[in-house]
Amino acid sequence: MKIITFLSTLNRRWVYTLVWIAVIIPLLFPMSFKINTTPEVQSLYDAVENVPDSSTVLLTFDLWPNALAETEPMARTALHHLFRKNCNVVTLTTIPLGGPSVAERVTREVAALYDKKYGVDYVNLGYKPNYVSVLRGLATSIESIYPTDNSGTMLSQLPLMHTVKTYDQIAFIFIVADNGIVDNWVSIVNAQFGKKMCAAVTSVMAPKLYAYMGSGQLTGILGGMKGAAEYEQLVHKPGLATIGISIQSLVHFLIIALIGLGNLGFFLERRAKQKEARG
Amino acid sequence: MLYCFVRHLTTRLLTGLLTIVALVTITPAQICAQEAPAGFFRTDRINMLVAVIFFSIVVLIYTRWAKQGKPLFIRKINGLDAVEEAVGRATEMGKPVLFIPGLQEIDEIETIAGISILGRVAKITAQYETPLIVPVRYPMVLAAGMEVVEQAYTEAGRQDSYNKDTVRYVAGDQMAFAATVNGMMVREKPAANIFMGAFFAESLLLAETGNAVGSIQIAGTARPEQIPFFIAACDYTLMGEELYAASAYLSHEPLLLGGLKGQDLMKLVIIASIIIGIVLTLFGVQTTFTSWFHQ
Amino acid sequence: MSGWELFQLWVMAFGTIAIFSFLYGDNPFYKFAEHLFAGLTAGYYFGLYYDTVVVQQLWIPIVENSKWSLILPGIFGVSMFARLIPKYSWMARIGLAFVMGSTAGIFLMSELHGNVLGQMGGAMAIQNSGGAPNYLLTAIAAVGLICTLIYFYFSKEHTGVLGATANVGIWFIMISFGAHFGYTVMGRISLLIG
Amino acid sequence: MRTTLPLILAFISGIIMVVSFFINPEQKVLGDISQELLIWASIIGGFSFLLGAVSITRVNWRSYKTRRPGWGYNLVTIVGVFMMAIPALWPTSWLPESMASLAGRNAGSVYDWFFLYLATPMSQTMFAILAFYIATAAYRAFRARSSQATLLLITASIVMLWRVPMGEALLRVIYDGLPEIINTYIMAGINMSVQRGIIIGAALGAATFSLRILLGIERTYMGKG
Repeated sequence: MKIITFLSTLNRRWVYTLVWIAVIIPLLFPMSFKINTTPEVQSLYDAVENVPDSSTVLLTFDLWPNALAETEPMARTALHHLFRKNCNVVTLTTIPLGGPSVAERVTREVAALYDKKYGVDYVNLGYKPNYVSVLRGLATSIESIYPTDNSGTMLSQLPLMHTVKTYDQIAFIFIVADNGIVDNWVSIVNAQFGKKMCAAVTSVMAPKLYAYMGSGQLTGILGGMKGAAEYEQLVHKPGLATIGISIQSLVHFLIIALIGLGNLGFFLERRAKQKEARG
Repeated sequence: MLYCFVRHLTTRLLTGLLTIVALVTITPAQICAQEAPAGFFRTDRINMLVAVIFFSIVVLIYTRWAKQGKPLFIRKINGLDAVEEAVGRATEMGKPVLFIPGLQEIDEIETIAGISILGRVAKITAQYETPLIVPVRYPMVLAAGMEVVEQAYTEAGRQDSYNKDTVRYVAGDQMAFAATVNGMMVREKPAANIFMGAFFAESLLLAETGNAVGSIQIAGTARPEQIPFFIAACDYTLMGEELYAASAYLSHEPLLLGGLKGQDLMKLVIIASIIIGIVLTLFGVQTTFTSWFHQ
Repeated sequence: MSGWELFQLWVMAFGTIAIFSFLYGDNPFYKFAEHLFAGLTAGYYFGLYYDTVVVQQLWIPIVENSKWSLILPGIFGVSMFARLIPKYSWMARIGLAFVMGSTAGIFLMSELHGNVLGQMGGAMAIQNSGGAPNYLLTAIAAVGLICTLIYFYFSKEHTGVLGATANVGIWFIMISFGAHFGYTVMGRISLLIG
Repeated sequence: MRTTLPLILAFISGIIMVVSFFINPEQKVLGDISQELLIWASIIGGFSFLLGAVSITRVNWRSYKTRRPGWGYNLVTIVGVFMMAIPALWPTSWLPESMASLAGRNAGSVYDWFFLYLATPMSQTMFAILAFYIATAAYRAFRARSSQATLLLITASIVMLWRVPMGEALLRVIYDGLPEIINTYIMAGINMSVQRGIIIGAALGAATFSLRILLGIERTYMGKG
């Protein structure tokens, strides 16, 4: 009986402290395990590798500020991968809060490492409302939907945009997102205009994309921090995700233990009640 | 038993399948497999034309039948008996029932479904005179909720026992809403919590406190990322489309009913086409039929 | 660490601790941060929509490329503000009609074409894993899809054959939701670590 | 007139989109009309969001004016709004050359600074809290109540182990090919097929909803009156 009372009266504050401990221990004593690559991440890497060098790629920052811990490492690694292949990068976002500012900051930081010039090697188109108009409108003419870039310069003054007019001049679409926008990219842009695309998404959004992977509408998926860590390994740019994933291991074990413990208490209580009912 | 299943299928399905198979045979394969040809009309998208016309006809016919009051059968969603049972338990214990119609604005489909289920629950609580609490997050949802509850109480002939602040506006912000409702749960100790509508990350907070208070919890939401939490934390969960089916079953609102029945027939046509398609592909027969579905 | 960077660190720490304090109970410190955040978001939207729509999508094309036809959507856009005055709120409907109509037109096509037909095409193909066709996987994929669709079929009582398939469907659905549950938990923890 | 005109406009703009799906892109006439309609929808959509920001400010201003309980917090919200909006809309020409970069929305502006150092950490922490709720819920709420919930919790535990390097190493100890089996048969097999069923179901629902808006049967978006 004593176990049941202990199990059922454990105060929630205790659980919080357990979580803090499980996060801080790996920070102090980092343990690293081999991160092997799942097929979805490998086919994403291969798809980006097959993009012809110095062609133009559309990189989307469809992300809110709250999930940057998972999405920013993916965007950073993608930029490293694309700039290393000397690709021109056009970035845009369909999310009003955070999308434009993150796209501006992250792209400029990584572009500086490869001394890429704004307007020639990369352009940030920023945000325009009503994502359906953006996704469908870029097929006919980018300039009509985006008269200027994110900072207000006319597209005619940006050399890169002289050649890139519609999806036809874009070789590949790399979507980084933390919400359901990937469904629209697939069902509008991939289905109607046949653009090859892949998606790097938060862990919450990943399981759904296996269906698009299975039907060949997506050429690759990065799922949450684990997917980002695998991609960082493949691009040989270990960053935030590789560190984060090792910390995560301990907390996962804690959660599984808590579920087990909770259910143990539940079964003991139920058995005790059944005994009383019979007794 | 198998016979009635087949009979049920043939009466409606045959028409749908016949139209598809007939069209498949007349459109020779080469038209479908072409690149976007020059001409005015994109002949490579004929399959979509057929699909859209067929889909529109099916949905519109069912919506009209529903409007004419034709008896359209929808199976009872077993989550709904759990709702009636829970309200009954609340009456025995003389404790209130807590109902949350989701956390989104009134123009979301899930909130509309939540409100129609609220109407049903309010009718039962009216009959048994069980106290009912309905915290909401937006003014428009408050107005719709009050309308539905008042109507339920009048229909149950309990106009006098309806009190104005059954439906109450709690807070605009997501976390503040969850915190206030948790406070209510701990104070009022409801015997049954019913969450029907769109929920987000704070669903966990509500279900966990409800668990601690020891109330029966029934949830229904269409968002796939929240369903697993509700399944693990609540006694009964309506999953995805079951939420809409439950609201159509309860409200018999022609729009909802027609749409649901139309989608059901489409599901049968889709299942049949997939079975035909797989059989053809397995035997390596690349016919016009399978090429229809490849972009 | 210059004074300015220290100040920046302090501002970030303030935001983080204020919100974390909610764990140990609702308190005025949290309420302050919560309301400040609501204000900042609304302010962010002001700056963003004024700049990206009014300036970049209307003012510049009209002034630079003299695209006078854009004055019409501008008028419909401003008419949206009629919603603030109950008496004239109907005027906002015209602008709304364009948005809802065009979006509905596009979705009607993209949902049927991209999602329904696209997924049906995928369901008919032989699934392969590790490069080679995997017939077991194809069987699982087909059975899983058909049972899931049957589970969400409402026009007939789930008895007999239909009941059996729906039952198989619920087991497939539980495994899929279990996987989804594991991914969601992982996602939430990553946000804590990030 | 108040309800029929919008319905006709919604029908026309919807039909233009539907027809342009079937018409060859080279066709100039219809192509331009549908493109123009998309631009209109984007601009009008932008104004409706601007309206959202205005109404938040108005609601807070009214509760501050009428000194409703907690009016101090409403004042904080109003201050927050103007803290962000004024620097963003401030024309750079009104500032001396050295401080020009402070205005506007780009990197280095006051607007961007407040977003980066105040709004982002707060929003990230709001979601980080959820990790704690999952931990307490894992312990107190997630019960194997029914055989279905049991299957869900078992699969969840396996997947949580598989998705972490330490866990994956543990699974390999049990059986070397286990992680690959989990990925192929659970994720790309069972999960993929169920997600496909849900996508088809949801797509049919969305298509029905769009059809109703197009034909004017669905009018809730127009509100009362």
